Parts: sequence; structure tokens; C-alpha cells
Amino acid sequence: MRPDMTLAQLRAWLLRYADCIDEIADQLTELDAAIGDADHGANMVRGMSKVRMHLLDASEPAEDVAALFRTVAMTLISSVGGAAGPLYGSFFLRAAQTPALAGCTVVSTQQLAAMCRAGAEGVQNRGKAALGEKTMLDVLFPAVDALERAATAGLDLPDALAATLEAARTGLHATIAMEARKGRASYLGPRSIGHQDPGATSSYHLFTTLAATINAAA
Amino acid sequence: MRPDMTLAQLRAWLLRYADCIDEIADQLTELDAAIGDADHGANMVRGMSKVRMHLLDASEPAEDVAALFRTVAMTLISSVGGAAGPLYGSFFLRAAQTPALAGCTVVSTQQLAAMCRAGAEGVQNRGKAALGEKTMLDVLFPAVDALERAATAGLDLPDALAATLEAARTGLHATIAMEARKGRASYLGPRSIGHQDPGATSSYHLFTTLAATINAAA
Amino acid sequence: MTAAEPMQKLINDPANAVADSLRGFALAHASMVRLYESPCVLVRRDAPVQGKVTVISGSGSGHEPLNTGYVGRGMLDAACPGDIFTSPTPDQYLAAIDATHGGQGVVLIVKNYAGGVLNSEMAMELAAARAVELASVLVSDDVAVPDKARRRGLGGAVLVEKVAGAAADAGYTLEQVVAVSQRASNQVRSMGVALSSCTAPMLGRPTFRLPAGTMEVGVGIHGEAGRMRIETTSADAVVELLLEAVAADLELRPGERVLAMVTGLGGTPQQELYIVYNHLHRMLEAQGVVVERSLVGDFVTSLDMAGAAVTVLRLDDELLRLWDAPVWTPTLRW
Amino acid sequence: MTAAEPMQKLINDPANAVADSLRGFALAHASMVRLYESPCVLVRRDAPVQGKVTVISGSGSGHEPLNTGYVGRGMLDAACPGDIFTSPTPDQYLAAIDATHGGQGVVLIVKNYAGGVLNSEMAMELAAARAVELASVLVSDDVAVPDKARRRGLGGAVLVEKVAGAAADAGYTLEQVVAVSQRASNQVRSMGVALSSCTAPMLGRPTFRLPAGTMEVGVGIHGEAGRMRIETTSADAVVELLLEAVAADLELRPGERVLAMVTGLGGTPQQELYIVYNHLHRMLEAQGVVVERSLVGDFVTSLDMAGAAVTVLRLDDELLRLWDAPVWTPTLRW
Ligand SMILES: Nc1ncnc2c1ncn2[C@@H]1O[C@H](COP(=O)(O)OP(=O)(O)O)[C@@H](O)[C@H]1O
Ligand SMILES: Nc1ncnc2c1ncn2[C@@H]1O[C@H](COP(=O)(O)OP(=O)(O)O)[C@@H](O)[C@H]1O
Ligand SMILES: [Mg+2]
Ligand SMILES: [Mg+2]
Ligand SMILES: [Mg+2]
Ligand SMILES: [Mg+2]
Repeated sequence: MRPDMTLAQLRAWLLRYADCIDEIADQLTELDAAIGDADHGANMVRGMSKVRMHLLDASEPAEDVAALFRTVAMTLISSVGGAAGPLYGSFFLRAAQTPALAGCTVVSTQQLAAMCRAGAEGVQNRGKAALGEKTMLDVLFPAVDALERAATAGLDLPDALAATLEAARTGLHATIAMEARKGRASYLGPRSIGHQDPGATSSYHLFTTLAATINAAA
Repeated sequence: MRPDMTLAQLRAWLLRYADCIDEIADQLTELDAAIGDADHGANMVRGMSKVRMHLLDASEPAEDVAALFRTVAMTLISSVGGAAGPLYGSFFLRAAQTPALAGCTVVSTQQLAAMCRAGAEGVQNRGKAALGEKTMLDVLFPAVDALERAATAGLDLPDALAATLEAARTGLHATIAMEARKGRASYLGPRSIGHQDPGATSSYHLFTTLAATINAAA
Repeated sequence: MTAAEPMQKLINDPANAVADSLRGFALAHASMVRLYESPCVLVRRDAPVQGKVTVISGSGSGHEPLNTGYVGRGMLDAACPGDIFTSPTPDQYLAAIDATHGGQGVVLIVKNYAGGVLNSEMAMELAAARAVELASVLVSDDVAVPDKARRRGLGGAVLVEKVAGAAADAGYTLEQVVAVSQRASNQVRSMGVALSSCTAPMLGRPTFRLPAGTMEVGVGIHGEAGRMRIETTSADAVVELLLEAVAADLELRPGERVLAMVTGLGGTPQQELYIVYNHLHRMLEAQGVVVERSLVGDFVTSLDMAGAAVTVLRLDDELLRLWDAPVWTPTLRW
Repeated sequence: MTAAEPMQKLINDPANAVADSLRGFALAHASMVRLYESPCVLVRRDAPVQGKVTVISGSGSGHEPLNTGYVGRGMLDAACPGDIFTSPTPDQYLAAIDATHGGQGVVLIVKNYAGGVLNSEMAMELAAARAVELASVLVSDDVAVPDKARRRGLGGAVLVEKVAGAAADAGYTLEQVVAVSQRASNQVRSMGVALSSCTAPMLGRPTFRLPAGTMEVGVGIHGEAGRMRIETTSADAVVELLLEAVAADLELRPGERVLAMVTGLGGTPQQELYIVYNHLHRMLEAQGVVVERSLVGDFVTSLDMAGAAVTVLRLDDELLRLWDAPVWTPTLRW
């Protein structure tokens, strides 16, 4: 049995991520208070609560992966605001636009990697940040790289996600030592060093919840 | 030699009072902070500095006691403001108007007592407070009573002032237990109990400096 | 007298805070006002305005925009700013009278504090020698003080000053200005809460300590503590507490018309003031009271004190007309 | 998400602070504005005004009176208030465009923050489907940020919005409104200092700790810390620090004309703001600069943050005429 990811699992992942955001909201707020404006927790909670509501209430559940991600994207874009809204919105929007996704209700590890690659590039296109500027990209890119490598190497999904998570964690921790060059923290200059980036933290949990979803199913 | 008080001594008293006010300004401010608006120190310093300036700079020094007190009164009235300005202004204005004072350059203990009586009544007429309402009157009236008794008993000035000071101190300390019924402290109601009245404190030092002036001369 | 610790304030020498600020005010509003420094009076640029009753108000500084921000067409002819929290001296009133009276008499708007009353009384006695008809109107709207004779003047002062200025502009006689202003004063009630003490420049530290989780109810405007200390609660509950006291004392009845005002005490952001107003407006309407006009912002403050006060003025046709009459001051304009 | 400790704030549920406040605002200024709640947009009462360019601005809440206080005749057609310190979403811009555009195109005034830029860009992309001509003007006046491309929008936003609104009222085309507003934006510089952190309702405690005796220089308006922390000093020294940076960057020369603005950050009383203005005005004049107009008060704030920011706009005849043009909003009126 190929451990592909089903539409239901992707939906479960997003619900799990919404719950996770509730749990880590205070941490995100604290991290943002240290080098930003203390709203990243509230922003993510507002957005992911709306996503949860949509997923639970929708009279017609998304019929394919692309539609699911498009809904998530539009919900985040229309409810989050700040920097995180358009950035996470772009992540899911571009992921939804991954070639050959239309009609899919199951995605392979390869496809999942392609989606995350598209998403991460969407974030970069939107926000114009580079690696090492202390943003969510410093989690997204290393994680996607690892996921792609794992997919190419033919690892099954749980193992691929373990590697992804490992890379995401390393990326996350690397943001601590970085000086911010994009977003609000950049105004602090060198004073931004020594703090973990809030957006990178919320991005990291995209992968913890993804792994948890797959492991729960396994 | 009858220990009357000369015009020069009265002037010296007022200068000494001005210096004393500088010294106790912080205390007056603290006392007013506790049950009022923290300005009694600044108010008294502003007024008595102006008085000092007038006394030191006047090209023509006051020619009699009435003129001296009138100058002090007008200076306080025009520079202090708040409750203390009109009240202390009235004290010196009414004292200046004591019958048979015009032309005097020396005052007897009796006359001094009459002046203080007139002054204290001036404060009462202006402020409409009664004894026991936690105001400067709770020092002024007991002190004047004592001074009058001493004068009637024929005590010489140093002794008379010692008795006056004693009564003033008792009056001052009595304000601690009082509930304010006039002035800003009255808005605190029972919460004003347990604090010494700032105006009573500045009034008390009218007598400490008067006694010190006489004792310095003796 | 200087503070031992550095203060978190944008001031220079605390002793010059009032003078520095007034100079900046006069520079910023040079087209509207003129500052005389000694004694300190702020007057309308075009003073004296002849042929109308002159309206003057004084109070301690630290309550900005009261009263300087209300000098101008349709409101005050002059403001007498005292030192911080200290009522102005009689000399300031006299100088204001001399600089602004226009031949039809002068009305002093006085807030009911010992200092305010005593100094204005003295001013009126001293001015008796002048050929100027003088009258005063007392504002004592603070329902936190049970004894009506001792009630302090709070936000009601702004409303009374607006009414007096409009009446003067409309050609009312001195007697008529006094009558309608005193009626406004009689029809207005206020009460406030503080969520922090203020820090007066001369003291250099908060006048009182307010532990987190508590608030002072029934505060005056001199940075002094209030009548009682209670636990902090929601904005809506605070509004209900304040409005209950105000409405009961005013004997507000359904169908009556009012002006509702929320003034910040200096350190509270607009966001909170409108949260307060939101519930105040709804509560009044729920009681069947018609909120004809409103005013939300910093109008009578205590330096940087956090908190707000609620003021309700019962309106009649004349008061409403005078409120709506044109006004052109640094703070109020329409 | 709820604060563990009680807050010294007049709010109800922190999550509803923005909504409660906007409702109160709409009630208090019902004759001027109308509130749509979902998505949240505050528009001129008489919107859409046909036959003129439409001017819209959005920003996070907590900066009041920015932008709600600037909605009205001669300034903004709509304000899009985001959550606290959070730029509004594209949907809010779209709703504002739909509610107010008057057939002559729409200009969005955007402050240069990642969130502000990203959301307005998205809004413009999404609005491309509509038959409405759209343009945006970027405000980035904060000289505390050395890299010009990353400079934040501060008090300059108010001035640019006034210019844009007046140009639109004067019948300028979309292109012309954009040109003159962008020129105003290019000619304005600001810098601010904080003497305390603010407390955001959702966080429930100060965003950063500022020990007594220190101040943050070069703060933005989101309650975030500034560029550096220095010891507190006199108001005059603070003004010199700020003006030096502003004037140097603007390359101000003797004989030039400016508008000088001092905005409080929310927790600083008027008295201090005028102390700051006093020295700012004198310093500018000492440099031979002509202070043609001024503005002192709370115009762009960070909730209850103590502190102030200085803004200088280089004026030319056209900008001055547009500044002086009539305006009728809750906050600015002439
Ligand atoms: N240009 C950008 N590219 C990528 N990520 C960014 C960019 N700007 C900001 N971010 C991310 O957004 C996070 C902050 O989000 P949030 O606090 O919700 O918005 P805001 O900064 O508007 O308050 C940062 O921690 C950072 O990871
Ligand atoms: N009506 C009054 N009669 C007598 N003394 C009064 C009266 N009102 C106030 N005082 C005195 O004035 C003092 C306060 O003076 P001050 O602080 O200078 O003025 P303010 O109360 O206006 O701030 C009080 O401590 C009290 O002794
Ligand atoms: Mg943030
Ligand atoms: Mg006092
Ligand atoms: Mg006082
Ligand atoms: Mg934000």
C-alpha cells in the first residue's frame, strides 16, 4: 500500500493545524511581542478559526485537493490581514495551482512536495524575501527541500515527513541567530538577533501537524 | 527692655519663612499628594519666593508693619493661586488691617496676637471652614488662642511664642486624625483620615519661623 | 523641588512646563489666539470683541484642552491657565478682563473647587473698582460628591462654556448669558473613573498608586484619588456604574433629550473612549433617552491619567440651539 | 488568548475591542460616517460621491484617529480598519471600493509596511476584474529606517491623505491625484520616540519593557520597539534629535516653507505635545525655515503609548492650497 495522502487526510491536517494554532497562539504572540507587534498569535487564530469553520460547516466539502487549498487560501486572505494573511494565502493559493492537481483526491509524496514547493515560492513571490532574512521562508524552503529529496529518494510518507520536520526544525532554530531583514522585525536591526521568528514558528507547525496527521493514520 | 517685635524682625521672619518653605517644599508636596493634588509645595514656594524677592529688592522698604503685610498679602494673592493663595493672602491682608497698626514700626505681643487673630479670621471668612475640618485653621486658631492668652498673661515674646508653637504643633498633629470637610482632601471622605493636612503644615511653620526669628534676636 | 528620578515625560524644567507648553500652543494657533505671559492669559486674537458679553474661564493647567483649547469665536474670549492643578490668581482674571471686555459685561465660568472659587471671588472684589459689570457661573457637575454644595466641576465646564460663548455671540445680555449658562450648569452631571494616577511634573511620580486590577471611582480632575477604589471591570460595567449615578442625580426620564459626552483623562486612547461611548449611547437609548448630540475625546484631562468620565447634559431647544451655534477654537469647530 | 491579569483598560472582551470602538465611533459621528461590519469598512455618510476621484486608506486599528477620524468631506471616502496593529484584508479594500467609488477611479493610500503593501497589492489584483481604475500611493516617511525602500509610513500618512482628499475634491483626475499625493509623500519625513510601550488588548501587557529613565528612539506605530534605546533627556533635546534626522534627510534649506506636525502616540498629554511643538517651531525658524502651517495633537497613535513623533512636510504653493482646502471629518475640520 502506497502511503499517499487522501483529501480527507489533508482536511484533517488543516483542522489539526487550526487546533495547533490555538494551542501555540500565546507563544506566537510572545515571539511577535519580542521583535514585532504582538499580533501574530491573534492573526493566525483569526484565520485558522475561519478555516476550521469553513471545513466543518461547508455544505459541500471540497471535491478535490485544489479546491480545498483554494478555499483555505481565500479564507486566510480575507480574514487574517497583516503580513501573514497574504503570505499564507499565497502559500495555499499557489499550492492549489500546482500543475496536474485538478481533480486529484489523493496526492503522492512527490505531489505533496511539488505543492509545498509551489506554496513556498508563492510566499517568496509575494513577500520578496530571501533565505536568511528571518522569515517563514527560513522554515518553508529547508522543509520543502527535504521533502523533495525524500520523495526523490522514494521514502514513504511518514519517513519523508520525519526528514521534512527535521529540516523545518533546524530552519526554525536558525532564525534565532539571524538579523531580520524583512517584515516588522527588520526595524530592530541587530536587536532582532536572539529571537525566534514568529512566522517561521507558525510555518514550522504546518509540518508538525502534517506529520502528526500522517502518523495518526499510520 | 520690652521684647517687642520690630519691623526689621517681622521682615526677617518672612524671609526665614520663605527659606523654610523651600526646605519643606517636598514634604508639603508629599502631604498634598496623599490627600490632594501634590501642588502645595510648589504653590508655597512660588509665592514665598516672590515675597522674598520683593523684600530683598524693594527700592523703598515698607515703612510700617501694615505696609509690609499688605505687600506680602498682595504678592501671595497674585502669585500663588489654588486655595492657598487667597487664604494666605487673606491672612496677611486682614492682619495688615488690624486697627491701630498704621504707622507702627514696632509691635507688642498684644498687637502681634491681634494681628494673627485678624489674619486667622480672614482665612475663615474667605474659606468658610470651621475648626476640625482638617485645614490650616486647625493650626491657626489654636496658635492664636495661645498667643492671646500669653499676651494677656503678660508673658514676654519668646515665652509667648513658645506657648504658641506648642499649641500650633498640637493643632497640626490633630489634623492627622481628622476627616477633611473642606478643600480638595474632603473628596476623599474617610480616606483622608490618617494624613497630616498640608496647609496646616505650612501654617505651623509660620510659628516655627516666628519663634526662631525672635530666639535668634534674643 | 526637582524630581530625583528621570521622568517619562517630554518636558524640560518641570517648573517651566506650563509656560513652555503655552508658548507652543500660541505658536501653533497664532491665527486664533494671543498669549500674554505675565500675568499669564490666553486671549482671542481679535480681542476685545466689542458689543457682546465677554466670557472668561480659568483653571489649573494639566487639564488641556481645558481651557486654552476653547478660546475663540463662539466660546471663550480668554482663558486663565494656572500652574499645574492650581487655580489661576486674581491677577490673571483681572488681566483677562482688561484684555477682552467689550463693553457688555464679563461672565467668569468657575469650576467649584476651593481654589477656583476663592480666586475668582477675589478677582471680582478687586475688579469692583473697574467700570466693568461682572458675573460668574459656577459649574459643579460631579455626582461622585454627595454634598451638592461641594460638587466639583468636571466635563460639564466645556458644555457650559460653549453655551455661554454662543449666547454671548447671539447678543444675549450679561444677565441672559448668566441665566442660560447657569441653567446648562444645573442640567449637567458627570462622573469619572481613573485607571492610573497621573504624574505631575513637579512631583515626578504618580500622585497615588493604583495596583493593577483596581480603579478609582469618582475622581476629580486634579490627579487626586477618587471616592473609592474597586476592582477593574469591563468597559460596559464601568459605563453602567457611571451612568447610573449620573442619570439618577439628573432624574433623567424617557423621552428627554441629552448631549452625551465621554472625555478621556489624558492617557487613554481614542479606541477605549469610543468603546465607552458605544455602551453609553446604547444605555441611554435603552432608557428611552434621545441622544441629540455627542462629544468623544480628550476634553477635560488630568495630564497623563488613564481613565474617562461620562457627562450628560439635559437639553432643551435653547441649549441645543446654543450648542449647535458656530464655534471656532483650537479644539471645537463647527 | 485571554489575558491572565486584569488590564487597566476600558474594554470588554479584547477580541471585540475594535468592533465595539468602531460602533461607538459610528454612533458618535452618525452625521458624517456609516459603518459596514463585514467586512469592516467605514465610509462617508454621503458615499458614493459621484464625479470625483475616490480616496481610500486602510491600516491596522490602534492608531486612532488614523484612519477613521479622517473620513469625510475633503479627505477620505473610506477607511478600512484592520484588527489591532494588523493591516486590513483585501476584502475590506474591495468592500470600500464598491461602497464609495464614484466613477473617476480610486486611489489607495498605503503605508509602507509588509502587511500594508501585501494586502493592498492583493486587493488591487482582485479588483482588476472590476471596471474601476485603481492606483496607489505609498507613504514611507520614517527616517529612523536608513534603507529608504523599507521606511515605514508614520504621521506623513495624515498629510498625504489630506492632500489626496483635497485634490480629489478639486476635480483632479486620478493621475493628477496620484501625482500630487505621491509628491506630498516624497516631501514628508517623520521620526518618533516612545517613553513607554503600549499595551495591546490581546497581549494584555506592555509589548516591550522600557525601564524608567530610558526611551526608544525611532519607533514605528505598531507598538514595536524602536531602533535604539537611549537615556531620557529634555523635550528640547528630543526635538533636536528628531528634527536633525528629519531635516537632514529632507535636505531642508533656509527659506523653504514647511508644515510642522507633532503627533502624540496616544498616552502623552497635550501639554507635552505643545512643549515639543514650541521647540520644534523655534528650531525650524532658527534654521530660516518658514513654518507655514502646523498640527499638534493625537493624529497617528499606538494605543496608549507615551511619546511623540515629529513630521515635516516641505510645502509648495499647490500643496499649501490643498492643505488649506476645506475639510470636514471627525478629526480635522476647517
Ligand atoms: N516579506 C516577507 N516575506 C516572508 N515572510 C514575512 C515577510 N514579512 C513578514 N513575514 C513573516 O510574517 C511574520 C509576521 O506576521 P504577523 O505578525 O502576522 O504580521 P505583521 O508583521 O504585519 O504584524 C514574521 O514573523 C515573518 O515570518
Ligand atoms: N476652605 C478652606 N479653608 C481653609 N483652608 C483651606 C480651605 N480649603 C483648602 N484649605 C487649605 O489649603 C490647603 C491646600 O492648599 P493647596 O494645595 O495650595 O491648594 P489646592 O487645594 O487648591 O491644591 C489644604 O491643605 C488646606 O489646609
Ligand atoms: Mg505582527
Ligand atoms: Mg493642592
Ligand atoms: Mg491645586
Ligand atoms: Mg501587525
